[in-house]
Amino acid sequence: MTSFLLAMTFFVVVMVAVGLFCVLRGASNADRMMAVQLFGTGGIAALLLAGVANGTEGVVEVVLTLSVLAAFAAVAFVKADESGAKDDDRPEQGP
Amino acid sequence: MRIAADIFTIVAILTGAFFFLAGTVGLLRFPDTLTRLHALTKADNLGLGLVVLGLLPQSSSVFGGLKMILVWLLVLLASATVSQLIARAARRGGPHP
Amino acid sequence: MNAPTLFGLCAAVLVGFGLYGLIVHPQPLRKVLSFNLMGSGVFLVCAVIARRGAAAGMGGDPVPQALLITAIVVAFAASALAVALMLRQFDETGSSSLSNDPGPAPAKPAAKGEA
Amino acid sequence: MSIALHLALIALLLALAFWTVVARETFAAVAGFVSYGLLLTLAWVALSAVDVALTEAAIGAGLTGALLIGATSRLRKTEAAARAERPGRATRVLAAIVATAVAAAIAACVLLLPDPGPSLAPEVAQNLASTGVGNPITAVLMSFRAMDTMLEAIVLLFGLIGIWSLASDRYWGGRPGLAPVVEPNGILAYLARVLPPIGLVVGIYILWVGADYPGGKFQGGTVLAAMWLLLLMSGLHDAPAVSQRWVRLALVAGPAVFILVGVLGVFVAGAFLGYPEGLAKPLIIVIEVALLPSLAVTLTLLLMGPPQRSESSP
Repeated sequence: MTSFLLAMTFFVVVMVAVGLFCVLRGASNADRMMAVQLFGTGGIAALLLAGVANGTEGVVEVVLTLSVLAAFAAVAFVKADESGAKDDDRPEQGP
Repeated sequence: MRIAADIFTIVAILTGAFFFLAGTVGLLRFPDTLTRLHALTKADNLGLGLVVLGLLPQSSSVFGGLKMILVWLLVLLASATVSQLIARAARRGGPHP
Repeated sequence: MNAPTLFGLCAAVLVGFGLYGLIVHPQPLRKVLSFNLMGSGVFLVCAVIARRGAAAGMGGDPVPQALLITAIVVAFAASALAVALMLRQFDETGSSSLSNDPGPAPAKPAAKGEA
Repeated sequence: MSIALHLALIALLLALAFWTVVARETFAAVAGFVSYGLLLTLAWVALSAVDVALTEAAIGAGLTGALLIGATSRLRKTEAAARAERPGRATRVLAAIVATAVAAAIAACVLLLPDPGPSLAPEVAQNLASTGVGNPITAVLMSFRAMDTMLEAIVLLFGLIGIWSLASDRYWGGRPGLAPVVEPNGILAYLARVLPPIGLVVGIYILWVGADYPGGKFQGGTVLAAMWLLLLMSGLHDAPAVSQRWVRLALVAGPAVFILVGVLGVFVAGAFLGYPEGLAKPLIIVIEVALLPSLAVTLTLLLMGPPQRSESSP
């Protein structure tokens, strides 16, 4: 069972890696933000698989933290993007 | 009983891995940002759900299993929100040139 | 060659990448990124040393691991300070250049005005 | 099988680091770097440093990403000008030589590390019982090397003072960040209503579980900070003015309790930060519980930057 789970971890990591370079090279910043999201889901799956395979205690806590914060970077991106758009509308913004 | 649980694990995780594969193929093949977003946030979440389902019989405690299910629910919530937010940003014509 | 050694060699290359980026990139934000890369390389060396000290039923020597936790949090605080400094400079001058060279620098506030 | 997984991780780490350094656009580099931070979490687990992985997951995946993405977006207009400043070929070649030399030196050091490696693990294991906690890392952080942890909490506070001191005079004491804009039915407001209660529970759980398993106040505090930041970013809640008394109190309370317990140790146990026999665990819990809200507020305000609006601004 352990080697099966490790093999699956390897597979998921490879899938994430392939997807990652596809979106990082993508055309827009929205594409690139997807890279981060991809890592959220795929990384969580890989961590869970590896954690159960090796019987490492505490991996579930790591994954729990990751999942609570999964949306955080993307929210920051969207907010920054909105305020950036506003900056464009009025270049003479105050400090 | 042990063997049945192991077979369940293997089947569920293999199916999950297939959805990860599908998600990646989608990222590689789909033509624009919105369709790629669709591939990413749908297929990978199903993949993660199946992986969690498969790992449940291997979990050492009930509480550990519950935490894994919570993880999946949180990722679903995050993905659903993020896909909307990113899609809106993409529709605005991409944040920055 | 075992896993800790491989990660140690990876860490050495990461420090190299970070150092190169730190020297080559003119933008301060890119320098912060590169510096963080360098830092993570150093952290990785530290984790490798901890892993090699696995004993007494622990997966690694807990002392360097505890130091790593401290290091990661402090590195974040340092990055936050660096980012605040560069945003303040941008608010003040409309530029994020670190150059003392009077050549390209005066052109930037004007560029901001017409944007 | 395990070695193939490690090799894949290493290859991906190197590829992402390379991308971060060579990417043309800053945002592409930042996106690469945030993914790199998430990948590091896997690397820490591979090196059996689960506590470190937890910290990286909280700080690297959450706060650092938000900080860098926000900054990139603000500094976007300077990008074209900065590209013109790119150094010439000679400098780049020289930089590559220097970087290669440093990397080679570190690689040599790694290969020459003594075998078996020196370790304090047996000492920690021997004295673990005297601290009353089961997680050796928490024991190191809160007992054997408690001084480092105390100074760290104070360094964070100094970092925040440094950031606040960048405020312009007229906004001193005001609120950090932009004025909140709420879209009450937007998806962001929805997330900011649903997630923080869950995050609050998870953050406190991670603090609590840290006594015996991977976890602790830094990781828990970061999760709490991220939840508050989510509320601030969604506009449902406005950032407090930095001159408000409760903000100041919240910032200082944790380090103050830590110092107080330390001074108490001088009288009771004969050393600064010495814990009297049998009271180690309760005192560690008191310090950790006091530090949690302080760290959460400090980390949040570190990310919000210097005050940018007057206190009365909406």
